[in-house]
Amino acid sequence: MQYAAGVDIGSTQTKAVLMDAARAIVARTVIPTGAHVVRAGRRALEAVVAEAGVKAEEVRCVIGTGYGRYKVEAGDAQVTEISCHARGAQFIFPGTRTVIDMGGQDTKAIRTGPDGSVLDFCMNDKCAAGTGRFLAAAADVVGLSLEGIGEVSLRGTKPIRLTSVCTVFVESDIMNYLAQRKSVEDILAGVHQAIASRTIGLVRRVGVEEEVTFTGGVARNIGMVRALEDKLGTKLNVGPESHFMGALGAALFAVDRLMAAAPREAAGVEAAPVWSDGLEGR
Amino acid sequence: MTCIAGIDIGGGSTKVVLIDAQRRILGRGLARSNADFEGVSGRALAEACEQAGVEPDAVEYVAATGLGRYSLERRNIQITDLTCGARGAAALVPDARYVLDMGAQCTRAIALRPGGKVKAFRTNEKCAAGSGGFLERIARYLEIPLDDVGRLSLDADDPQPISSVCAVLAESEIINHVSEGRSIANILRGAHESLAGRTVSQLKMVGYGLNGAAADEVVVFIGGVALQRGMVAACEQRLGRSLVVPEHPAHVAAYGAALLGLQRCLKRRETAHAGADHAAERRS
Amino acid sequence: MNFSPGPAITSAEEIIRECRALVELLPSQALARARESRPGLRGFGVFPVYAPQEIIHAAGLMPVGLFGAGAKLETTRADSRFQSFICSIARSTLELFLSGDLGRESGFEGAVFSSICDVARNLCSVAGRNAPGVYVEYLHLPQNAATPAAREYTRREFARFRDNLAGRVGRPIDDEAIRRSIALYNRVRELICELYTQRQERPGSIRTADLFAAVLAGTCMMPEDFVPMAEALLASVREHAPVPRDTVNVVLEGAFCEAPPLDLIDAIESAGCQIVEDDLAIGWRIFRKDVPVEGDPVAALADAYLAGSAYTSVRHDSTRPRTRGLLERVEASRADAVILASAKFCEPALFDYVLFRRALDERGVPHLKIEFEEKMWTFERLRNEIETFTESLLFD
Amino acid sequence: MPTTAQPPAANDYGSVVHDLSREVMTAWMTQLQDAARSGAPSAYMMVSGNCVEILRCFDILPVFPEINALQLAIRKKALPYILKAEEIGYASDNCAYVKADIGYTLLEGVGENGLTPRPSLIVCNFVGCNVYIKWFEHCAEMLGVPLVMIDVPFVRQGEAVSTGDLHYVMAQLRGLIAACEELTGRKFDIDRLREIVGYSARAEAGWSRAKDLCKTRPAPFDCYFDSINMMGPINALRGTKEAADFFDAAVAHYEMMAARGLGATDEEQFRVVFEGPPPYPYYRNFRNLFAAWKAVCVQSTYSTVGGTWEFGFRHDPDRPLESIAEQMLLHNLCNRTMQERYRQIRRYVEEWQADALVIHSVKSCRLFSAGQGDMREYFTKELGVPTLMVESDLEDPRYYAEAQMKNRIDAFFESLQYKRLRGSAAEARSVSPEGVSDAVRRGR
Ligand SMILES: Nc1ncnc2c1ncn2[C@@H]1O[C@H](COP(=O)(O)OP(=O)(O)O)[C@@H](O)[C@H]1O
Ligand SMILES: Nc1ncnc2c1ncn2[C@@H]1O[C@H](COP(=O)(O)OP(=O)(O)O)[C@@H](O)[C@H]1O
Ligand code: SF4
Ligand code: SF4
Ligand code: SF4
Repeated sequence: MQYAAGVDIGSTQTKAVLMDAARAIVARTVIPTGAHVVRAGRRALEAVVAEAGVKAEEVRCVIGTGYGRYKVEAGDAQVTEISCHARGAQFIFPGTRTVIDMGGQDTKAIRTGPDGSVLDFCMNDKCAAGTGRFLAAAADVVGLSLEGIGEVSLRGTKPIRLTSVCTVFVESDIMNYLAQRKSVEDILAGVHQAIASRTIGLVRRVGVEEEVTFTGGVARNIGMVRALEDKLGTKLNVGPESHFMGALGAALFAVDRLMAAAPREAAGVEAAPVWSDGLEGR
Repeated sequence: MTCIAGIDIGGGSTKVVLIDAQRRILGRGLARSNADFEGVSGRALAEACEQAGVEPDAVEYVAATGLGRYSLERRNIQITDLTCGARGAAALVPDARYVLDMGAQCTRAIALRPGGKVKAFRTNEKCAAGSGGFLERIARYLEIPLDDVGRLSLDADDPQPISSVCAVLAESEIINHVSEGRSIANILRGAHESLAGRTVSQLKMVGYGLNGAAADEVVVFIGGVALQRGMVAACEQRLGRSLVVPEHPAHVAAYGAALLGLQRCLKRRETAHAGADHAAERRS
Repeated sequence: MNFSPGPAITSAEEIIRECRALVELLPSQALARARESRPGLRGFGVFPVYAPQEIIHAAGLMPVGLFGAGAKLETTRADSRFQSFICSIARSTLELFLSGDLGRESGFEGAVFSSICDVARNLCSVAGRNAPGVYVEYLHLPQNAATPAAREYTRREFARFRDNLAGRVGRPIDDEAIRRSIALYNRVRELICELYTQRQERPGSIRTADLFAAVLAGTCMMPEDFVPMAEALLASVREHAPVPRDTVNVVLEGAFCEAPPLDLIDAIESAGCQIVEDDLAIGWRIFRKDVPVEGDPVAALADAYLAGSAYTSVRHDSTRPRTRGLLERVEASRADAVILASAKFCEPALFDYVLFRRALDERGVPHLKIEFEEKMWTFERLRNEIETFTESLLFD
Repeated sequence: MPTTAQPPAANDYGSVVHDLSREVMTAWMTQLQDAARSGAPSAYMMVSGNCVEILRCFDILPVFPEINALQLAIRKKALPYILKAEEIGYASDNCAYVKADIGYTLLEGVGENGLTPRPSLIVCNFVGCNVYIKWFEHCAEMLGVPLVMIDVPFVRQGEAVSTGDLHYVMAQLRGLIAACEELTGRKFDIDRLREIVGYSARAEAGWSRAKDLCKTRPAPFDCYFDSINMMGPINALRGTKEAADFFDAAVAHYEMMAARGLGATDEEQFRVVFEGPPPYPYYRNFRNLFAAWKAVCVQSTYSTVGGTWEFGFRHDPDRPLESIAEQMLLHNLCNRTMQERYRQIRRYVEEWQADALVIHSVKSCRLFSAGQGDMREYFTKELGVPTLMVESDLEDPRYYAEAQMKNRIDAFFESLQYKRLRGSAAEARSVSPEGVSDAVRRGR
């Protein structure tokens, strides 16, 4: 059997997806990126291979994506996570026209064509305010786990207003609110709404067209899903693959490549996309 | 015995200093700040009182400072941390002209008038990458105790600078440095130097070195970050001169608060006295 | 505040309450309010700082000051047009256009912008593009008062505005109407000026936030209605005995465009500063002396702008430098210090800080620089700085 | 010029014009240094829509603080000067061009280090940018040099200039002439001005022709990154014979390239239009991010801050003063509304046949950037032109984040590539949809 893999090294977590030539997901994994980016990429790949119980040589093509895409040792090629999230989202939810990807340190809005191509995209500017990391910091201060805050936020009735969505100042802000005896529920509701507002502003830039698919790690946060749905007035596509969408997209590109190369490989020709030949060797 | 408390409720930690009428320090207390400002101050105060050997109730006057100064029920007066830091530094280092105060979330540069009054000051911009909280995060990330940060940074031979002004993005840069196999010492020193660059600019904004760095422009470095020797060294290198770091730098603002509290307390007694005299006069 | 009881004074409270309510309204709502007594009245937006309101008024329109939309409006669409490093008034004003609040359906004929900064200028054309059918005018106010040609130029520019506006409303704007409007606005300016004087002379008689609310309210009501209201307010302020307090008297400088939240002004005063002079909404009280009501009224307005307008950070006149203007303002109000309060990202104000600071340092006038945003609603940091500033001036 | 007659050696085709440009610009710099020592009269002036011809008419050497700032940035030397300016009170949100120049003045001192002369006059040709006024006001105050203000009304009504505006500007130009007469003790000589203006017109014709050549495929030079080679001569040296000759030579060279089918890059893949100034502190780095995709800029708005000559305007020796005023008022990018700029870009996209628009939004320069989001909306949503918007700064190195920049640029070209491949796949019908895998790039 031939397999293809996508490895998405993000700022916070590294995701990998293994796929067979028929585009069926064979295995997937997520591990913390930590300080050793290269190692994270290697481990994530090893983990999916082990989980699927296939032989390493059977993995014929690996594509890296995410901020660490050039750090994927086994990577045959790199694609930005923007293209990958679009591709992945369209694969799982074929009706996707807009993708919202919220990761650890950035948020992206992508408008996609029916074929999963990227028509337009926008990212938050150089400030990391209002991203997944912000939620992690908020979780820290209120003493809850990252997994828990979404649920809790749904119980808030009077969401507080945050001064800023700066990740660094969120601590003192929240501390101030706790000192004023605001409930954790209301604080978290406020936190989620603040981020949602900011995100909506970004999404409007590319134009909101249904269906909207929510990807990235924050898609696991039910509070964020609801807050975005409220503001957008539409349901979001979210599924178990949401967090892996980038890696999944990369795996899909890897399968493409495998397929394109296959006939020529049989004829003994080096496998490489035609136009990218032109780029190398110069 | 007169016992005055200066309580500095900061974003990172709460510091207490007790003094007597002769401005002598009787005791110090420290507790990590959390949302319960009242409780934290109580604990820090208790520690200081134990050291001083006095009952918390015996404290005659409480001057509160720091971001939580308004939350303290028991305060007699609240004064900003800038005023207190300046006053405390000037009391400890009489010829001080400038004060650098680096705390968990805020870095302040202060120019002093003679006597320790604030002449000009500048706090860091909204972004938090220029303060101690950032260093704490790095330490946590690198899994080294905070106490060791300053010492380790001194061993650097090839500091790795951090260009981002955002604490979060700076963290990614650090991750990058780690993955490229840079030593912990070099990463820490890089962080210290980057911070020092920003801090020194702030100092210049309040007038330091405006007419060429004069020899008598003594700069005092206070706040919890002054405990990190690497940071002190980095600032000194930037400034091209040595800094004065008082003993217990984190407690300087609390000390300043206590001093100002003492002043007000004496004044209060005086006016109470004068008021009584006054009343007596009028009555007769 | 402890107002002593009395019928006139209760009405002062009422007036202030009324004004504070009025400034919380969006332009369309303020216009709707004015229409209650003047059915069919149409509005015309005036972006800070200065535009000849008299001409707009003479066209039968209500000039409405656009000082941002603060917390009244959630900016959702405008954020994608103006980046995060642009002042928020640009975004909130565009939002007003995008949401139709300044549109024809809401009763607005259009809006006028002037050459205060690059942001305002680009905003003018972006707003024009996104609000089709709305008349958007850009006035290039003279920046070179030193040349004799400026007079001719300014008169032409104001006349151009008059003609375009007349074409727009479909009837000529005659000189007599402009003269009447000038007389009315002369009275408006006189009243505001007198309120300012009273605030200086009778500390405690009116809080700056209230005064500012009254002035701002004047920018979103008909001047005919403002005059009696301001007269009543003035009468009550005059009755108030001065209550000197242990505060630092300051001039507030730099908030000539985007309006700071009223609560910020309160925060400044409660942190120990008494504001004795300011440049809030300066464009609406820009002439110290009356504009003549004889002769060619457009020429009179143009000449008044060139020769008799207050300095601001966006008016350039090498014969009357701003630093001198500020020092004179400090002297005239006998202030102890200056708070340079500029809107975040406001380049003109931020640039001026450098020269202001130099001039103030030379004269030994203490000063503090702060930045605000119309949407701001917590003032912890600023309070901290202002308190330190007052402590440094009050404590020994 | 003999240099251009020779065919280019492999890969040096970009550098021929670059070298020529450096030659003339260095000569000017040398003049500046001489003036710094000799005290020969010089005057500060702004680049955009300037009236350098009048200074030349009196042999007053023009000094452009903007070019000073630009050079500091491109040599990666700007930061210490920016910091110095921030120390005396400039805000982090102020234009960094100003800060770098003022910081330089404070730290190095003009007229002292022998590199830049102390100006005898500061001429603020206020064309478009309000920051100019502040900048030169500050310079005048700090240096104690008289300021001549030229207030150029913004063009508020489309393509027309009112006679009133024209008279206003001309009256002020006469004021400048009087100031120059007083400074140099020389009488104004209109024939001299005609001659100078004639040189300007010649250079402008060359400029315009060169830009026109970018309509060919492949474009012979990159109209964003390479156009600074031409911007120096056209803006700073306009009105000199040297500048006019430079353009003749440059055009001859580009014509030769176009005739031989030589392009700025080997295999031109994408043609883009650029809006906004470049990130000078990371000029090369930024350029490489586009070069990796073989993207060539065929037109740019930034190159027209001085003048939009490609649309036909020329200085006119028969109406020297009037045409100078017209140029300042109307025929430059800075003094026009956003909507006029949209129209300009639209013409670029259509007539120069570009695939996409790239907006580089710089924090410093609100003249360019305030409202660029709307431009993005207009081009993507109303015209369907793929548009990429990236942010950094033209002077302050602290605002450039390479990883993020690369990520956005790569994603943008991936999407263009993807669309293109799908388009051709659909056409050829021979490639299965899986052919999109070609949108994948191999490792670097
Ligand atoms: N189980 C979870 N529940 C809620 N949120 C989660 C969970 N796992 C991850 N997240 C959120 O996702 C973010 C990481 O998202 P990811 O897309 O992996 O980012 P990146 O690609 O930048 O590493 C975290 O910062 C966190 O906020
Ligand atoms: N023992 C220590 N060793 C090194 N650094 C320390 C130590 N204690 C505190 N710090 C530094 O000082 C900062 C807190 O300083 P502090 O002045 O107490 O702040 P605040 O007043 O804002 O609470 C911490 O963020 C940390 O960087
Ligand atoms: S520190 Fe906060 S405000 Fe600053 S860039 Fe980072 S997230 Fe944004
Ligand atoms: S706040 Fe300042 S920058 Fe913004 S529009 Fe007003 S004057 Fe211009
Ligand atoms: S704002 Fe732009 S045009 Fe104006 S001086 Fe700065 S860089 Fe130049």
